[in-house]
Amino acid sequence: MLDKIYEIFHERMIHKGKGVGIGSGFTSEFLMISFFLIAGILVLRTANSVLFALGSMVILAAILFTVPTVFRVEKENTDSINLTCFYVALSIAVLLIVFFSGSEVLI
Amino acid sequence: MFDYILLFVVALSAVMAVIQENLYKSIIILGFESFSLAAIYHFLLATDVAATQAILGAALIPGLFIVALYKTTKGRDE
Amino acid sequence: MEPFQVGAFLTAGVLVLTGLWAIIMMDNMLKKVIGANLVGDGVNLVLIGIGYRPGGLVPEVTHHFHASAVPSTFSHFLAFNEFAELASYPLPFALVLTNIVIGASTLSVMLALSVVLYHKYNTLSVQKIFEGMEED
Amino acid sequence: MFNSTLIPLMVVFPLIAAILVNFLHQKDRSVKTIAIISSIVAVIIPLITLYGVHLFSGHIRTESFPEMSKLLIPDVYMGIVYSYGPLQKILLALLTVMTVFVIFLSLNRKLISGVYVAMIFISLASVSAIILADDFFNFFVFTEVLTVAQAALVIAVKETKSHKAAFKYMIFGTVSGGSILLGIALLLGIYGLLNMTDLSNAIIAGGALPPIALTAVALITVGWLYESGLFPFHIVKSNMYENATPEAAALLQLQSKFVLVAMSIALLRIFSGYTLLKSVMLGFAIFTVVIGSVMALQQTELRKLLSFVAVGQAGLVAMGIGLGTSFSISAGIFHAINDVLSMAILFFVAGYILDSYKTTKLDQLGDGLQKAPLIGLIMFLATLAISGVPPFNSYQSEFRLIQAAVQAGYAELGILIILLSIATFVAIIKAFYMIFMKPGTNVKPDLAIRGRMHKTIIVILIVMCLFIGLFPHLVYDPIYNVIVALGV
Repeated sequence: MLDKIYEIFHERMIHKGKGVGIGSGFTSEFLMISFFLIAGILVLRTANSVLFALGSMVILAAILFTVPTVFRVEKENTDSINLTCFYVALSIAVLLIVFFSGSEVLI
Repeated sequence: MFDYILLFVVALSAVMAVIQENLYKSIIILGFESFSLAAIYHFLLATDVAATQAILGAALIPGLFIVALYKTTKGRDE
Repeated sequence: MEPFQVGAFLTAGVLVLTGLWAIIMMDNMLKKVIGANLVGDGVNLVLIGIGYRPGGLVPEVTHHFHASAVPSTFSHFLAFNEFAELASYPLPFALVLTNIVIGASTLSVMLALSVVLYHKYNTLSVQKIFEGMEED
Repeated sequence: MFNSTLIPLMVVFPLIAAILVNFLHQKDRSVKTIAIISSIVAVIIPLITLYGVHLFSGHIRTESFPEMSKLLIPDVYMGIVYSYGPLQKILLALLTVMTVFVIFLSLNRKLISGVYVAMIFISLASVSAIILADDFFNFFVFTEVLTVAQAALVIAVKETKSHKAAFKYMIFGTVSGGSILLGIALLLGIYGLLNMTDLSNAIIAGGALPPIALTAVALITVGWLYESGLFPFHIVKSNMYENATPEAAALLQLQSKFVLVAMSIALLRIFSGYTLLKSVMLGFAIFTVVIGSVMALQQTELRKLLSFVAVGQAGLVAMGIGLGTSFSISAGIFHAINDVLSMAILFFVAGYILDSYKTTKLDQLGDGLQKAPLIGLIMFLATLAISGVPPFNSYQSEFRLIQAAVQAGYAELGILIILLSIATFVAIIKAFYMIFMKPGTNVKPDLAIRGRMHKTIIVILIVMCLFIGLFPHLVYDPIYNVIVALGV
């Protein structure tokens, strides 16, 4: 099992050195998965609406079926200015929507 | 009536300055937009702001743009 | 609210949205800088429109009233409270004066940076400059 | 409430020093002397200033008339107000001391360009004004000045990557500055006020926020995200840290963390009682800290790794502030103060390695522990300090953060904070291993490139970390009293 995971990480992170880099890759993967679990638990616990609960469950399942998520995160966080523009526009829209809807449901 | 026309001119010239292909033309349109914006400031009872905007927006900033454009594209269209 | 004020706010909205469109969507660096300038212009127009009072006086002290003015002797001068009733709100004008100068300085720095980047890459396209391979 | 005249000197004096060193551009000796003298004076000023408020041009509170305040709160400030209290004193003392260290190191590295030192002084003045200002527009003006000064500090490294990073930073800086000013304009249109205290009074008197005020909150929150380098802008900030010289990077992360603290306190004061804002802050902070730690674990280049660690720690500070109780807010500010010190040590070590080895790529470095044992020891201690190991200072603040998260009802966030400190430790200890303990490479470092001053400064910093870790109440209690008195 561990050897298979090691092989997966090794052929993904071939340009990042051998042992230590792959160990840190394991750590970041563990951190991502635990973060998603904690976020799901938080939303399930604090959101008192069925919609949020179902949405978070679906998103959580979709994420847990697509491990390793680290490389996806790394690909989304490059130095590209267009990606940053996209995320800036997205977050401005999210902020306006959240503050206008004024829902206290979010954590 | 004239002030409403100026508002429309400002909006139109802003859009034109962005969608214009030739950078020289877009910079000229930008200076025109700044100058009509200064006129709108005058209609909005802000005369000192209008003077500053007319100097900076219609003279200095297009000048900076022209210098930068000459230093980059040497007058060629992008 | 005065209809001309409403028109000014709508124009400011058009300016800000056009500037954001240029910053986010345009590929040319100078177009991005033009968009930044447009955003600043729109915000300034909003501020000036807030200070506007329909049919008011221009809030410049020396033209309209004198501190020790009795309207009988100086017929064209106003006392202060009378003037303050008629004049438009002058605080946003000071803010806009500051913001215009700040915007001009920021814009000049951005233009200098785009010139330097052009001399390195021989292009103004953000796609070619920022999305290429990182050279070391 | 007496009128303390020394308070504006904290902003005015660095500006005067900046103008002086900028005029004496080519004369290196005079630039050096003036830089050293005025930086030391800038350290002394916050220490001898008495607490109080400064009313510019002596405008006292007057009764409000309809132009000033649309809903009639009893009396308003007519002018710009600077307020100086214990929290401001702590932040300004740390800021000026770190600026002195960075100026000494820059002079030590023969970076005696008058413009460079002038930009350091201008950024010092801007951050001091942001910390002191009680007036929203003054706040905005100095955030814009700070943006330009930080971009200039990065441009001073004459490389293409730093030019690209500065261009990105300034483009998004125009977006965020426009959004902050638009929010200020909307608030001015609704309430007719710019002073933060009067604004909070007017908003409390006005009851629920109208939709235009909600738009203002959203726009100012966008500016808050940019100024403190949170989620959508974390890439921009980390590029700035990465492409500056490491000393300038230490200064930049300190400034952005302090601006984060000051702007968060301002937002919480103005929109006090609006809990959704705190929730949104908390959400963006959690995203930032997780993504920052994950990206830091993935890096193979020392400066990039430290940049992402700095971004993640800023997210941790924002998480403490977003939890919203007085305990968690003071713990977040305390963590900002602690984290700034240890991150500064790590960046200074990175500067030493960059100068001696001419690279910071981790796979090209090796067995530095024989070559520079003191630097290795101090980097190890700083790693322990930043990952929250007792007896160092971050242990105290992270312990208080976890306690505050549990008390606020989010025990999961406590678990997340523990995991994040572990991840930070793994990331930096990987770098430590690959620099100092890995079998060596053929790179021949010249270890005498830095004088004795560099080692002295990092030793002083690690001793400061240990001191705050051993006596946390000297720093923590004034912050907690201030936050409780603010009642946010």
